[in-house]
Amino acid sequence: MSLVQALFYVMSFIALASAVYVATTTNLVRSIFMFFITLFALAGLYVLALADFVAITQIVIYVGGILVLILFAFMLSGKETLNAIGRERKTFISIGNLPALLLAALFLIVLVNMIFKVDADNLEWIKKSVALKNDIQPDAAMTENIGVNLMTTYLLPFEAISIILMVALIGAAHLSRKGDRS
Amino acid sequence: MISLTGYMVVSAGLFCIGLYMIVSKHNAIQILIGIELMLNAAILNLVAFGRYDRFNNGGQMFALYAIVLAAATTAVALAIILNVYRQYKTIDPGKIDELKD
Amino acid sequence: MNILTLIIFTPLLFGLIIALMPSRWRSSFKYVALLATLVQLAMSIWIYCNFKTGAAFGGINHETQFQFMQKLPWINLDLGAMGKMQIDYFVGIDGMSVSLLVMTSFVLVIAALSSWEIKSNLKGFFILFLILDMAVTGVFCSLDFFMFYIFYELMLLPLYFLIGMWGGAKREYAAIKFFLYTLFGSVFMLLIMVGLYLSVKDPVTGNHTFNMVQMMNPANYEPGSVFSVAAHQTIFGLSARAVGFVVLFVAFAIKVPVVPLHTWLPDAHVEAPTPISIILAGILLKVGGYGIIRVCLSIFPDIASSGAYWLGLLGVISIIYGAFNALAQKDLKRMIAYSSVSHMGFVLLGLASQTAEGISGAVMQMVSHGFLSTMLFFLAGVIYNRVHDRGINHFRGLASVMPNYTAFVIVAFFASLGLPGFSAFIGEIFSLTGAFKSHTVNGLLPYWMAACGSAGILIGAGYFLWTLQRMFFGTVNFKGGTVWQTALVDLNFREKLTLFPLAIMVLALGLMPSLVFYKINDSVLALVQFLQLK
Amino acid sequence: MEQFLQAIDTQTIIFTLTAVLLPLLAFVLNITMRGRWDKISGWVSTVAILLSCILSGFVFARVWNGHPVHQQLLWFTIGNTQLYAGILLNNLSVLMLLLVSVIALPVHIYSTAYMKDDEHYTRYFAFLSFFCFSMLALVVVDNLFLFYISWELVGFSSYLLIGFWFKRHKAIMANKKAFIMNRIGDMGLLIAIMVLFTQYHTFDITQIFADNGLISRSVMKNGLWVSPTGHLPAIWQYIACGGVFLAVAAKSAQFPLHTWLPDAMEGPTSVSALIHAATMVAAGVFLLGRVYPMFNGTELTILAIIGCFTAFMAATIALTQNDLKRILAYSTISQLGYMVMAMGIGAYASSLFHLVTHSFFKALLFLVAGIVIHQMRHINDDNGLGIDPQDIQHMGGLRKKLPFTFIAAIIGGLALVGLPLTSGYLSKDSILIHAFEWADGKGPLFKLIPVFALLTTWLTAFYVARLIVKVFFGELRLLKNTPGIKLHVSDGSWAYKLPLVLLAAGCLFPLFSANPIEFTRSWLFKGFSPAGGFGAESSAYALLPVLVNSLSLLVIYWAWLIYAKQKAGSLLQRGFLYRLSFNAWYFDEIYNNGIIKPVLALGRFTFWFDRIIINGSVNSLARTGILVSKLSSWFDRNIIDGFLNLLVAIVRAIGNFARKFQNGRVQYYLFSMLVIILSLFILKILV
Amino acid sequence: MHDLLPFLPGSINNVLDSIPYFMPEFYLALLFVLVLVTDLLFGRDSKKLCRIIACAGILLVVHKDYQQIELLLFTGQANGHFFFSEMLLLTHTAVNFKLIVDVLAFILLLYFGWDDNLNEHPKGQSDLYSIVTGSVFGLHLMIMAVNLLSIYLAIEMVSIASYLMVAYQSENALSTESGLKYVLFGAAASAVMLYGISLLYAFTGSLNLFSGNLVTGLMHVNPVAVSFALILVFIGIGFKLSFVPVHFWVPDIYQGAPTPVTAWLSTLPKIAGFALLINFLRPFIFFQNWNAFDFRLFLEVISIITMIAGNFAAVLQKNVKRMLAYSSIGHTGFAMLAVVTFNAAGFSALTYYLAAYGIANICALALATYFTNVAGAVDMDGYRGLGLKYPAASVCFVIALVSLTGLPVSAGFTGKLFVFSAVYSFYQQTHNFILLVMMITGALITVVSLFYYIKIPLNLFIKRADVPVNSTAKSTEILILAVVLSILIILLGVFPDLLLKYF
Repeated sequence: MSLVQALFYVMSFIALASAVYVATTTNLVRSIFMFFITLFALAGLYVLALADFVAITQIVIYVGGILVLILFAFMLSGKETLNAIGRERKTFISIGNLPALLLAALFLIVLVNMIFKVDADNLEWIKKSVALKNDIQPDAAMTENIGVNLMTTYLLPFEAISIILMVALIGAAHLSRKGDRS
Repeated sequence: MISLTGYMVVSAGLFCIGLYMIVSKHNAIQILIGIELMLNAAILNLVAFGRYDRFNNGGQMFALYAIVLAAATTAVALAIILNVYRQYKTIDPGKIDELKD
Repeated sequence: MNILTLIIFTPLLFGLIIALMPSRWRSSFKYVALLATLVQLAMSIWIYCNFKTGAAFGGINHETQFQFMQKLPWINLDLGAMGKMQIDYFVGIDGMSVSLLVMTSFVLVIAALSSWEIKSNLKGFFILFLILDMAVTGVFCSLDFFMFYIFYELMLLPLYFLIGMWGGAKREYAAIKFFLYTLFGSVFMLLIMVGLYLSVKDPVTGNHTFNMVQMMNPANYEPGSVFSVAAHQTIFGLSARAVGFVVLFVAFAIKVPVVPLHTWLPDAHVEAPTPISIILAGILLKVGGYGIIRVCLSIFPDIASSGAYWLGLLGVISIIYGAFNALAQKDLKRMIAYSSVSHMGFVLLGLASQTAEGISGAVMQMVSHGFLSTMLFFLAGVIYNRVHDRGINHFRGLASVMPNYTAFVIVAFFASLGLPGFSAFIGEIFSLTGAFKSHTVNGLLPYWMAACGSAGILIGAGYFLWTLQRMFFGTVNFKGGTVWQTALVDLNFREKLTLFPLAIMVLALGLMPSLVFYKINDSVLALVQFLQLK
Repeated sequence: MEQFLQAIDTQTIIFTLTAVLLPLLAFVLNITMRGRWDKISGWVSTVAILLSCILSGFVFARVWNGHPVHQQLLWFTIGNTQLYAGILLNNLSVLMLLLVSVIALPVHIYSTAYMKDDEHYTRYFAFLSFFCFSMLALVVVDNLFLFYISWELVGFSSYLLIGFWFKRHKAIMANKKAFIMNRIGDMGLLIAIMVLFTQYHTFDITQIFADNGLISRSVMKNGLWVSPTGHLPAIWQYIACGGVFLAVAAKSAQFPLHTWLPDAMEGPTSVSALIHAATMVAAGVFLLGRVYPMFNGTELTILAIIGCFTAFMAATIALTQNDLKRILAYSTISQLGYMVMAMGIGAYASSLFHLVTHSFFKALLFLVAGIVIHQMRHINDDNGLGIDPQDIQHMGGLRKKLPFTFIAAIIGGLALVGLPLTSGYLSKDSILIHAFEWADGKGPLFKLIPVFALLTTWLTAFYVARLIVKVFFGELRLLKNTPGIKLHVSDGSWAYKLPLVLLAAGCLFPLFSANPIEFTRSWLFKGFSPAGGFGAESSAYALLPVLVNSLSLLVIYWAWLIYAKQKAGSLLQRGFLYRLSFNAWYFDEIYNNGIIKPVLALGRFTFWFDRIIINGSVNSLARTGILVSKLSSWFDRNIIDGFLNLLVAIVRAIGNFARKFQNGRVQYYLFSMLVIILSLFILKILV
Repeated sequence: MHDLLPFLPGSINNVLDSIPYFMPEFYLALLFVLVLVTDLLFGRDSKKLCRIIACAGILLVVHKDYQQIELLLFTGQANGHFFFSEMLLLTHTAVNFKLIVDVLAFILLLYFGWDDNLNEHPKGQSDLYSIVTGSVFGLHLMIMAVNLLSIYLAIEMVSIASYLMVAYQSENALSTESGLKYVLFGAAASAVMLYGISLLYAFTGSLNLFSGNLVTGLMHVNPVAVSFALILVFIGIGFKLSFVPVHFWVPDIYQGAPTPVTAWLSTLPKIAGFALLINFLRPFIFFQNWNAFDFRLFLEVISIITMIAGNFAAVLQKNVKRMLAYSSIGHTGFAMLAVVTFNAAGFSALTYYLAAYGIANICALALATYFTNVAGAVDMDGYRGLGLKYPAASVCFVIALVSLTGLPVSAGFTGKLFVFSAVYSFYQQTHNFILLVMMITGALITVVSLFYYIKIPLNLFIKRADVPVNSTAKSTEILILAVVLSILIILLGVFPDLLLKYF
């Protein structure tokens, strides 16, 4: 297991470190590209959690969809100007950000505190799940499972989300469209 | 096995980084990225615990929906940000404050 | 069709007629409004004449003893586990209401007559006027707390606009102050009303009820409910019933008004146009007094007894404080407004005494003040209409310029300061007698209160006479010079027509107090008996 | 509650009722017919009062010394108390009924002439009739409630009449003062009535004050005032008496509430004659008569002291006055003091006797004064002099111009002084004798009362003499100062003369007693004295009249000398010098230095005291009242409303706090939201 | 596949059985597609057509909603029916909420076309109708959702549609600005909520509120942690309800959005949000030994603070829409009073109150539109003296405000009375003094709310105009709408059982 664990630590480190870079860099482009790294690292973590389908979806939709969208938006909204805005602040952690930093840090402390209080590995339901063999084994083919669930138990959200996407599509198209339709 | 606590800590870390971003960044796109980080923190949680939910697959399914919804939200948000840029020539939310008390 | 229902909704009907009439007929609106009030007056006189007296018609806490009753189911909801919610349309009158009802319809006629001075937005004015008319009439007829409350609140908005749109210079301030003050009282009244509703069950149907008459019977309270007499519930560590009483009392005390909740009154009275001042002083204040009788005393007799001292004290303070303030005023209407505070203090004092004399005196004082304040405000309106000024110091020697006017002023002033032969005297003297007697009869009020109250009569003489002396007597000297002198013509026919019946009424009640006492006596006795039983 | 009554009683009641209501009818007619009947309105009132007078006479004849007539009708019911309106006719009320109408009649007649030229002639008579109605009602009503009503109405009509010339600043100040002062008394009466009502559950005068009435069955026990119908703390008995006394003091102008009366002279003189001399001011004494059983020993003594003091004080003041009517006003106060004092010393009958006689001669004197003033005003108006027509310093020698008036004045004056053959002699004597009797066997301090009463008599003699001398004797001083003025002065028409005749007749002894010397023989006195009455043994009986009257004459003579001498050396004065030779100077010196100056000084002092301290304190009371009212008004505006403003400020403050977050920056919103969540978390951890 | 094979027929049957209970939503989905297709086919000229279709469709949906009452009663499931694998729960209350939402949506759909500002939008309105119908679908889901997934989905669905609606007038700077604020705040709130949901899932392994192990599972976890998770979820729900502290977006967005959209935002998502809140709380409240988190206390405190913050801040506003925004925050606080009782009476009171609020608020905003249309008035100062020029509209405005204040005779008053009665009877059972404080606050804010609501009549009628308004613009349709709504308000005030007997 050490390999898996090691991988976990590596992935976690990459994810967190890149996220910190994303958060702190003053260069928007770098920040966006660093976000790629974070997402990839997260996908790796998903794999480690035996959720390969989610990991793939993550890469396809996030990296392939969202980030590209963001880049497009970035380009469309005039790169130079935006960069100029981004570079206005030189300092790494300015005084202005101190409250934000403090807030985030306090949140972190509180959350970590909570996590240790919960003792996630010894939760009742996890023990029960392990006992009932309801946990996913590394060799299981979860994709099929997901497929079946998607068509039965989770049919409603599946259908609903199509409408959501449609709405989003219409709306985004409407907003992005310039001027009169004709 | 990887400890679930580990996942949770990583997720908490991501969440807080995202949180930091949404309140400190001066660029709407970066704020959006911050939100994505927070979403990913949640998804990480879901996925990690979804491992113990083989039949219902709740965690993983939720993660999938969350990713798709994030995409939809992002698309809408970006469209709006684009419009804002057209109107204000800036996307610093701190500078867009015509509506206030 | 029930006569009370008719009398309540007649004005609404006429209001609709006005609303539907085209604006070019605007000069006839006032006649329509006047007709509405006259019809009401006729009906109320019919009611008065057909109102039966005798121990079997005491009313108060016996539903069967009310007259001209009508009870229809109104809101009827099945709330499942919570039982049924039933609100009745329930009107009826006893002696307490009938005198005030007649007085109200009389005053409304006068108010309609004095609306001639209104020149702008006639349609709006008369529609609002008639809505207000309906609300005040409704208050005096309702026996269901919910209806009572609705009519009570319904008065506010028309008044707000009537003061705000047709009022004087500071009308916005006065209107909002009035509105906020009274609303402040009534929203808390709503809470108590709901509490009472949920505490009381109709013994017949087994549902909760808003029926005020049933609220007076301790047996109808659900055991353990908040306002149950036996349960001794507390709210914030205070006796729940005491809290209920105080809250309701505050709501009505604002209307009465009782010092220190009175400051809306001078502003509202001064800024309001004459007809509205008349309604405010003539009727609205009585709604407060009536509410104290019908709700505070009757539903919470136990607290009314234990708190009588404080009620009496407030009454005495109002009498003295109002009188002193009246003495200091430079504006005629303001002076009259403060005199109302003083006069209504007698009502509170009389009610607090819980003696037959005191309560009869209080009702008499209310009826009398209804006519008198109407007269006073109308008189103040007369000169205001002529020269748009009311400063006491701005006039001198009016008696030489307007002798008829002065004659009426003298009648009104002397009647107000309690000259025998006029109604206020009867009201005041019996309020005081009741208050004095109270210590011997039921030990509620100390003797000195009555003595202090009579000092109010003295100060009352002071400010009225001083005003007479400053404004009406002496050599003619106006602030506005000769312009005023030509503007200040004596009363015209309409004004005389308005004032004369008032003077007659005031005199008639003073000479024949049995006009009121005969009709109310059974109710007063029933109330006193009820209060003694607790 | 219709009771069967003997036909004769019913008739009496109807007569009384008619007598009372006729003036009211006249009032209503005059008010409603204003503008149309202007000229005959005076006669409407006069006829009404004449009829009243006749009817009163009938009633008087029937009831006097007969059985009292009492009839009542249910007026209204309040609670369990039934209020009856009724008429009570006994010796006291029929006497007053007759007195009022008899005095009112000449005054009415007089007024028709006196007020002839006034533009508000009708209003005057309306008010006058209204006064008569109130006053007549006051004397016949049978319960305290109605009594109070009439009592106030009397005050009100007095208010109207004092301020009749409402354009005169002084008049309206005076009527306000009168009314408010009376209101103080009314308040006292009101409290007294409330106390009695609480104690006895009735307003009925007979039930409470009759011989065997409730009050006679009440006793003081252990600090409680116990009656058959209940009990109250003893203090309320004193308060009730105090209230009644306050009422009496206000209406009958007793110390310390007397200052309104001199001011009230701003009204027409005829009004002063009727109201402020003969009838209304006597109402206080009448009230005392009505409720006499209420008072016990101590309270009566206090009454006596106050009455006596008032009498003396007013008399000293009257010495120095120059205003004709004011002198008479102070004299009235002084005489009322006598009556109150008489009540205090238990001389019930004497007090009422004096009340009646005083009414006649004081009304007479006022009417005389009215004529004089009227004529002086004529002179003033004819010549445009701009003098005060009431100032006696301008007068003099009028006896030649107004002989008729002069005679009337002499009769009235003598009666006032109380010289034999006048009615005043009888009543005043009776009071003085009673006072001495009363003081007998009491402590030395009690003797002061009769002594001062005696002194007052002489002071009275002096000022009356001074008045008459200054007005009627000597030369018209106006002529001296401004010679060549036109004088068209006469006694006036029959409407002036007839009232004087009528009243002057009433000032003489025959009306009251066949015996001009002994008051005990008077029918009036007997009517009020218990059977068997007064023993004639007392030595005072023989001595006092002689002493009093001789000294009075002396005083008058003194005055004569002083005032007549200063003008033209008349024979009389020389005759006096002749008899006393150089002592005249000596007397003069003594008079000037030893008596007059101190007395004048005392007079000035008491007047000053009256003006500054008493009047001042009343004024400062008013000032304090206004100050208090200003304060409370300030309090109202700033504190009570301020509280409201404070509430508004609080609402604003909270609102502003909530708004502070809305600075338009979305990240700030997020930040705030997250901070709140975080604090919730931390709170959750800590709790 | 092997794992789930045994359950497959059951699951498929479940799906098939669910369809009858899903008819309104089914029709809504069809309607959405129809509007969308119309929009695409007819392009620029489709505005009217889209509106007609949307309105007609909504009416049909209302009809279908109504049929669901019978369906529930017919199948004897008065307590509700779970369907779609317990994703959704249909109860009588839910049907009521759906009816209210659909009826109000119908009114709003009419109203969208009458706002001149929105009409001037160069890109047409057809897209808006598609978005709106989609949003109504989301609202329906929100009302019925009982699974964390469906809850999240529904909220997101409504949110995304709302972002688009707010930012719809892309040529209008304010609209765009508020869109940006809304989307950033909303996305952040939804991320926070998702994190909370993920924690709940982590703690229990279940997403199903009712039949799953969610509540029992949470009992075994550290209560502090559970509270955290629940608070985070509440943030998401609260974002829809706009209670403190998630109310910050409200004033800016309400002010900036096109007025009809403000009317939409202030009513429908809020009403649906309350249904969601009830559904979310139900398993916790009725779970016997639940003690990890005191929902009632939480809601009580939040309610009091919300009432105070919303109403007090509204006092100082000048812009009409902004003032109504703050007041809507206050109304949320008041409606939460009824939620706290958590019994049938409370729910029927809540439903009635929300219906009354919805009608009155839409009426008020419609009139705001009216005055903007005819006189260009946006701020209260702009309303000066308009009352006499436009008496009918002004009187309607007064009626709407009277109802919002809660004065008789209006639906708002009756609603307030019912809420008070419900809370009071609950107080009689529990004697919890915070309930009293809530009621007193509720009464107090009535006075405060009068203070700002009255400013509109004050300006309309009492203040005199500085500059006479010379406008010939007419907006008859809105006026008719407002008159109808005003009559409805009064009618419901006098005869509340017209509506209440269904609840």
